[in-house]
Amino acid sequence: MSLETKDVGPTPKRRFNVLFGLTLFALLLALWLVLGVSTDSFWTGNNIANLLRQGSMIAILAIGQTFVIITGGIDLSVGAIVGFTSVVVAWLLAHGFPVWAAILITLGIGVCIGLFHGFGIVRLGLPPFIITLATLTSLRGIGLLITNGATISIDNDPFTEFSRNDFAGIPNLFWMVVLVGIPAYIFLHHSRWGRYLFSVGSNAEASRLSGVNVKGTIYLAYTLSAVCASFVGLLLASRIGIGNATQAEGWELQAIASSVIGGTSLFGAVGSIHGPLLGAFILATINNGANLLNVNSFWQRVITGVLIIVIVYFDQLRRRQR
Amino acid sequence: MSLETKDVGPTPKRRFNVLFGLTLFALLLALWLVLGVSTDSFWTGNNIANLLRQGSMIAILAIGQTFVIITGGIDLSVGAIVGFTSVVVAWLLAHGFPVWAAILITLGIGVCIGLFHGFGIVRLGLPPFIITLATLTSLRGIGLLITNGATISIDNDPFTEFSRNDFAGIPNLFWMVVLVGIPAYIFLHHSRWGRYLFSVGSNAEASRLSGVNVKGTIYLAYTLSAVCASFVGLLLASRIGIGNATQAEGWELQAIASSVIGGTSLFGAVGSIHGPLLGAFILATINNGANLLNVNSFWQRVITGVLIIVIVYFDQLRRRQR
Amino acid sequence: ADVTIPIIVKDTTSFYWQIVLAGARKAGKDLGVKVPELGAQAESDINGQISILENAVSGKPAAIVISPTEFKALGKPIDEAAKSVKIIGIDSAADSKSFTSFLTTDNVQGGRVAADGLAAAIKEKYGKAEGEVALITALPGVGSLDQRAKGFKEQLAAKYPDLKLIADKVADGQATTGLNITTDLITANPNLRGIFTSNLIMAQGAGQAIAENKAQDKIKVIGFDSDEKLVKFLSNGTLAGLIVQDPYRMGYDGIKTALAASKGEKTEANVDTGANLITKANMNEARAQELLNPKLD
Amino acid sequence: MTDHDISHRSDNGQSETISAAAAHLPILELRGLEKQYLGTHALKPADLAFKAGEIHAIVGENGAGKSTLIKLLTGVIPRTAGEILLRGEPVALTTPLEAIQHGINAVHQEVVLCPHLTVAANIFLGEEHRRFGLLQHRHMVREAQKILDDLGFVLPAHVLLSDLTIGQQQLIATARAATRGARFLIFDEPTAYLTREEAAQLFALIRRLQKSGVTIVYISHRMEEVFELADRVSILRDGRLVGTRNIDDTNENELISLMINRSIEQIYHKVPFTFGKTILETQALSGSGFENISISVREGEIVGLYGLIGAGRSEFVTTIFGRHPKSSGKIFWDGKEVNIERERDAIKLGIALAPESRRDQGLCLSLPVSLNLNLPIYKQLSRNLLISHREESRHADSQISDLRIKTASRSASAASLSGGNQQKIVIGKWLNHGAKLFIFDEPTVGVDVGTKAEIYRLFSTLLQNGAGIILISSYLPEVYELADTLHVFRRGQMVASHPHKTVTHEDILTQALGSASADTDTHN
Ligand SMILES: Nc1ncnc2c1ncn2[C@@H]1O[C@H](COP(=O)(O)OP(=O)(O)OP(=O)(O)O)[C@@H](O)[C@H]1O
Ligand SMILES: Nc1ncnc2c1ncn2[C@@H]1O[C@H](COP(=O)(O)OP(=O)(O)OP(=O)(O)O)[C@@H](O)[C@H]1O
Ligand SMILES: O[C@H]1[C@H](O)[C@@H](O)OC[C@H]1O
Ligand SMILES: [Mg+2]
Ligand SMILES: [Mg+2]
Repeated sequence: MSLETKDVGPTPKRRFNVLFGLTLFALLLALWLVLGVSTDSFWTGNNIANLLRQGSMIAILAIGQTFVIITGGIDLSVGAIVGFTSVVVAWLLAHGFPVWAAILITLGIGVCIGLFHGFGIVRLGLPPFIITLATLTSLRGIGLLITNGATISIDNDPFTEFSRNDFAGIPNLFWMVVLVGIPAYIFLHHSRWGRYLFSVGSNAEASRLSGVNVKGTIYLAYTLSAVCASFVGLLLASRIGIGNATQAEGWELQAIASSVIGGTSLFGAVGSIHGPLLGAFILATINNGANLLNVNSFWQRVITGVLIIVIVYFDQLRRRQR
Repeated sequence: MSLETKDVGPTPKRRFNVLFGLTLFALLLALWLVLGVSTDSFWTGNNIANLLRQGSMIAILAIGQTFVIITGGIDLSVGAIVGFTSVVVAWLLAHGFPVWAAILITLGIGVCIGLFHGFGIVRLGLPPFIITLATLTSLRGIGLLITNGATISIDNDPFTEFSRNDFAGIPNLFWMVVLVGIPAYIFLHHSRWGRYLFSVGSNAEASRLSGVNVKGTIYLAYTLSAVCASFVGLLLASRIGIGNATQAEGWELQAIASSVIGGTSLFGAVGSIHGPLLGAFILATINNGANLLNVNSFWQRVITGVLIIVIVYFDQLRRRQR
Repeated sequence: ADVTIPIIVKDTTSFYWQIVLAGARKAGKDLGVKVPELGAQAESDINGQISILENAVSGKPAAIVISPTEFKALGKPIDEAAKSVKIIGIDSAADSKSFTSFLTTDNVQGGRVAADGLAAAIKEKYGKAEGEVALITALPGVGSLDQRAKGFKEQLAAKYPDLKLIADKVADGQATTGLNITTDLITANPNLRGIFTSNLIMAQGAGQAIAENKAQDKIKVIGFDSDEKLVKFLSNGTLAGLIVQDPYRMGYDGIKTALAASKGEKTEANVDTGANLITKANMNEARAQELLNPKLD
Repeated sequence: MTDHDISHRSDNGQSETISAAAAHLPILELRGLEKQYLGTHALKPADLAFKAGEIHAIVGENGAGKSTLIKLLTGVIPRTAGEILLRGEPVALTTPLEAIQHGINAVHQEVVLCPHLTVAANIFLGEEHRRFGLLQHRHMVREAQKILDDLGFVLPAHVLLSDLTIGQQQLIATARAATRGARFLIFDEPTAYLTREEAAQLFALIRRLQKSGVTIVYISHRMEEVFELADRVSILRDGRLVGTRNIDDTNENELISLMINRSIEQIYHKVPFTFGKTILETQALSGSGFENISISVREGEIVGLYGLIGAGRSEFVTTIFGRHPKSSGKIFWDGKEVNIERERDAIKLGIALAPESRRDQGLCLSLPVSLNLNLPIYKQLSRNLLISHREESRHADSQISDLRIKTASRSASAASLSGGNQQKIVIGKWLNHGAKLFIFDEPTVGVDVGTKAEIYRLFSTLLQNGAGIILISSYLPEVYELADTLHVFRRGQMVASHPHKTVTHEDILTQALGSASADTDTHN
């Protein structure tokens, strides 16, 4: 539907992106200021560390998801991949694999899942929504079969402590966002393949006519998303100290929402790395703030919904006014 | 992304739709035959009645969802509307409203929710994904506030028995599918508003310039979807005899999946009524069959995922071979 | 009130936990303590509960009352939290030695009691505790539900060898799914005599299926936990029995104990708050009524 | 730009200028090349040899198979049968990439670039400049700007493609194809969306490319372009190659009769009518893109609007049509002031608009021809809220046969039609709406001569029935010959108005360009 595309206006894309990013950032800062004034505990080191930890996993998922959405697709499986890979790594550790091997194998499985999605879309001609919905369902099932519906404990202390610890005063989990975010930024905005993600999302046929490897680009996008998700699976396993296939339920919607709040267009060809990060941390801040303010958790849902509308509305406004 | 659109070919659309519908129907029949052979109980009147009941609610949601998807949008809120309206009707009945009034008010609330979605998309310029995700979140919250996290029992026997009873040997719930499906079919394929849904989904700007009330069409699509969802909320309340805001979680994905399995394209402008119905009953059959065969619940998930891929793949194949 | 004692439950969206919170709220009022009511939005959301615990700790409360959603996973975070604040556990256990006090139901024991109740109901109807029975669990990966299933199966194996568990189903937390599974079980197994549904929402669905199929004479269902609807099912015979805990007391005593602990008073390390079988026969006794109809405000 | 510049990016290093002798060997040869779609035999077995260094024009009616031929040569679609020989060697040409690697490039009929990317990114798409694996953004923008400047295209390289008009996008596509080191370059109706000035730039470019040894295939419906540029011309009719002529051995009439198998005495069909009362009048109408425009349209009158890209004509008429709000001024309909807030208001009054961009504004491409033709009149087709399917089909069929729309059936998707036939739908859907004022914005873009004549005849019928017409065209002969009153637009202003044929082409061009740039165009 072209309802949205008509908003694409005349200003150069880069400048706009930065501006948009800035104002979302301003929004996040505003939220932080308000919370700082209205609670005693918000601006404590401890709470900021909590906040950074709480937003990190969705942030990484949102980056992966953004690659896919830029091509005009969607990846519903990321939550399931997180749960599934938490089981995989727990199983591997429980069966005596060294940590490095367990991590590599888990990420490798992420690669396979992503390639399978690419295969389903490119070769079998399935809509992204369907193939990733199918893996969502199946992966949860396989994970449950592996654990027989229960959980697998992880007894490896260095592994489980990783997500709790800090480096240079900043939680390791947040460092992981940096670790993923910087290469992702370079990849998306400064590499040929990043450019192709946009071109495929903008006009796949034109890209093909220009000699762009459209199929390869799609494989790539879904693989990146799945790898990000399996990386989050590792982080989650480290954080909760178990492998459990039913974890991260609904995280796909949170990741997509973060991405869209961050300015990614579900019609493809519009997106950035900083946007989804800001989106994820805005959502985390809303939750963290509501908890600190002791807002009833039901009101919390109502407010979250309203805030999503307000935030995205103001961004739309600014976009149009440019 | 035009990857999918390039499949839109020259063969007459109507004929194709019927053909496609038929073969999905053949697939459903094949499933039924296999289950009939492999279990004693599948082809019992009782089980067929159960099966019809089990598929009915998702089927109605899928019809509503299809209207929205045809315009190129998506309605993530339908599951939440179902839960929310089950609370509303339970509350109204508990507060002494007569059944007819409770039903009308509940459907009226559905209309309001749909109009709100239309407003968000048309006036506020929000992406459908975002506005319906926001109402999803908020409606669950409001429902929980009304019930204070608990459930409201429904003591009205005619109301709760409705979904249990039959008419002419066919469960009332399935009659409700017929009741919704036939007008929906006439509306979509035989009214000008149905044509407008397609034209808006194909090219909103061209439609506008041809005198189509594009905004009105979008309001209409989301209102129909929300009304279908609140109707399902009534049926659910009747079936489980309670109002509970957390029910129907994830039904939006099931409804979308039914619709897409039934041949609706998430890029808009392609869809039918019989397709989503078949999609919903295929999914219901998979679950029913797995229960009858006493398949391990975890395997059931794996199999569901695989079957979705297989079914949609074969349909894609047929589409391309036309 | 200057003293703050947050209570963290597993899932604020279920009736059971609302009773716990009501008890805690009452205690807060009685004792002049501020009681933030916290909890994740689903019992399976482990990461969510860890985050909530982290947030609660950074608010520097006097003590924290928590019902760990997963035994192993909450162990370390509770140890961590206990470094700065006293922790009182309720309802379920965690892999941690840092609890100052524990007021829990033994869920494995709850499962055993359910098996006893089911056997008794079948025996009453069919003369002997024998035949086919089924188990429906609401969600996979939820610690307490797994423990109940474990207790139920152990007890069947140990005491009722003639009761054959022919189906062990896991649903998706939706009443409708419980309903569908139950109807399908009834269809596929004409000789089915009993079902144990190990939590509230599955009992709702199963009860409805029994009512739809008018099968209450043939099939005995034991549920876990209670609300108005289930009490009605119990009194009209749709359900054969309910295993009921004392959530109100867990909430109330949880806060009370936490306050005492925060003041350095000595508290009892372990309290079993009990899981009781309630049937139509004993449901009108005063204690049963107290458990079935806790006063919420 | 020098010849060397054009070929310096040649991938296979064949930048040597081709000698006069080599220029007459076939570079690309088709043997029995054939394409069959389900239901359409788009190209029947064709044998054709393109000589190195020639400009070879291809002409034919809408749907004759011209674009199909091009798509086969560039690996966009697979062929049903036949062989393609490149310098005597058979080549597979199964993917666009393969064609590009063989030095075969095309500017396709419908602009196919990426609207969300910048001009520079589009120009270098697939061949990005990198250093240490990273994109050289600034370098590419600079290079792209240089390419555009060298080609004489006054366009910015750093803006999003979607910020440009279709004509400008077409130029970008041309620039891109020209810089790819192509040895064989195909233009599929490149001037359809260009103004005269831009067309002149393009012709200059094509000649320079030819001099540097590039073989050029040129498709157009404009005969004068064919005679101006081509060395040889091939004619397609109904998917069949009916002949190839040296340009010096043929004339316009012969080509047209080969194309459509009958001759047209007179393309511009103009019957003078006596004008009736005024239908529409604007008084000092202003809006975004135009200022202070006062025109009036009478019954039986064609009002022509001529101007260059961005002159504001489209903005002006879409504002009348209610698509954009006016900022000041008045609109009178039938002598009464009216407030047109949205398209439906205009349609209700009796205004019909055939917009300039068929892809973006004119058609629901994925939907059936029938739905597209009926979209504005579903209300009329409905009885008791339900659509009469018989009426719907009947109307579609009569439009298809009246306008000779070449389609497999009324239920084929609009996307499966050739460009010119799509354009006929854009016009056809308004013909039975009962409108009083017809606004045609570039109605004959991509339309073949035969159909053009039919469209002009159609204008007469409309006028005869008492309607008025506003005709926007960037193709001067068209407005010049047809308009009873011709208004010239420049930068959002109306700079001159002339009654039918009272001034020369040159006068009008001068007014449209403003004096400064007038000679850059007229030297052709
Ligand atoms: N994808 C397709 N599927 C089916 N038929 C097609 C398809 N593309 C083109 N055709 C048909 O093939 C025939 C030739 O089309 P083509 O686009 O080559 O015409 P053309 O000569 O370029 O016409 P124009 O001058 O209008 O651009 C037409 O009848 C058209 O309808
Ligand atoms: N070089 C340009 N870059 C960006 N926008 C432009 C440019 N040229 C024109 N426009 C836009 O086009 C508008 C006017 O174009 P319009 O389509 O109304 O003119 P037109 O006379 O119909 O020209 P055309 O023949 O191209 O349709 C201007 O308001 C401007 O926004
Ligand atoms: O005891 C509680 C249990 O821990 C939880 O999982 O479900 C609700 C109650 O039964
Ligand atoms: Mg063509
Ligand atoms: Mg124009």
